[in-house]
Amino acid sequence: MIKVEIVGSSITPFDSNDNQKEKGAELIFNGRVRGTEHGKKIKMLEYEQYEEMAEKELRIIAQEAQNKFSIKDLLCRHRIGEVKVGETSLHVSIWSKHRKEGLEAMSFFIIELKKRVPIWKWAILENGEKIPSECKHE
Amino acid sequence: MIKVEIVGSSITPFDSNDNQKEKGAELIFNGRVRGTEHGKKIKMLEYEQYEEMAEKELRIIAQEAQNKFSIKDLLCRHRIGEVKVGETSLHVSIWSKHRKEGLEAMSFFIIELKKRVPIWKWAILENGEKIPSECKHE
Amino acid sequence: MIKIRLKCFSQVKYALGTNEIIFELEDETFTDDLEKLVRKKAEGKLDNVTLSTAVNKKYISKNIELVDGDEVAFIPPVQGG
Amino acid sequence: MIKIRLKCFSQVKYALGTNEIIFELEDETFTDDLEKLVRKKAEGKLDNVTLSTAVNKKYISKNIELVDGDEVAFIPPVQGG
Repeated sequence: MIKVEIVGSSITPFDSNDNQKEKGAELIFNGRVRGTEHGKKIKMLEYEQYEEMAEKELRIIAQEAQNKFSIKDLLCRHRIGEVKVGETSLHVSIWSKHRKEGLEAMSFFIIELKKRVPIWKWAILENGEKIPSECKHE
Repeated sequence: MIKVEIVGSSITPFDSNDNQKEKGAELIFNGRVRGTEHGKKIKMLEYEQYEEMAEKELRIIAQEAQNKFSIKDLLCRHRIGEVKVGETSLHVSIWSKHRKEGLEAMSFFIIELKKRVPIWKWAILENGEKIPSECKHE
Repeated sequence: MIKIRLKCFSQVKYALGTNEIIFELEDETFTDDLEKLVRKKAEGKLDNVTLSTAVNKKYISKNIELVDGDEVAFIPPVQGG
Repeated sequence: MIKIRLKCFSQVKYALGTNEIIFELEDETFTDDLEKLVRKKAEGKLDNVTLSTAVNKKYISKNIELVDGDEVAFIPPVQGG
């Protein structure tokens, strides 16, 4: 099963239960907002997406991961909008028979996500200013 | 922080909260008992340990993982005794700044665990018989 | 003439100061032509920014001719995760 | 004479039918000697089983001399996880 969702508020983790009794390995990744971006202290990040395209790209990558590593399920929630320091921006859960393919699929999925999914971070600085995260602000 | 525990009943997952706000990546592994062992249908597994040595080896490996991959925390609970099909036998939670070192540390930790930690599985078959899991039963 | 909707994100949005621009362009305008136009409009602010191209919400790797009604985005390095 | 406590796990336990055996051995008995003894006692049931050696709950990779009071385990392939 593949499920990808872009959500506008706190991410609820996926249910951690093996109903089929044959998916021996569950791997969960939670990516959280750290207190600094490129050395600058931040209050929060604001995630911007290219609507429809972001979810579509996520789904394409999830499908690629499933084909490549023969995992059973890949579930992903990515948050957009304002995300405070310490909160989860990305939650991925992968179910597979063995851990090896799960770890490889997780690595592949996140690397590709970071290359291709049209989502961007804006840093909200402690003084309230909002700048694109990579952009050196004059 | 390193924490390893061998537990005799259902595994409670570790708390999934970033109090320090600087550990951006949390990776969780749950290994569950599958319904078949070496092609035989089973009711449950019984995990046997070499008391004290199992926990000591787990701690050594966790320490190695921490030194090798500069992760922040490695928390591990391994269950012993009877574990029913679908239940978690191994729970590992790794916190790191970035996902890459977390994934590498998780892979390393589980590979070494499976090589070195003196824990064994006994298969409890559907007829109630109990045999060492790898042992071909005449 | 063709009408093209340009979607702006992240550094492109920051450089142009808007989410979206509607362009009226001559027939036989290609994606590369539009990119040049956008970079010029940004007055140097996108000079060091690599941009990928998406047409109608799909990455394209070639320089293609735009048709009336296309939605185009020049995508700065993405930052999901 | 030295007294050695042998701990038995998994296939060793299955082959010998017990958790633990106390051996009274001559001085200058080495781990390899004890392993031979254990394999003999198992009457062939451990012939295809690779065994690692732990003395006092620590893996050892050399053939060492046992001393009175040692706890020894011949560890079949482990199966944690």
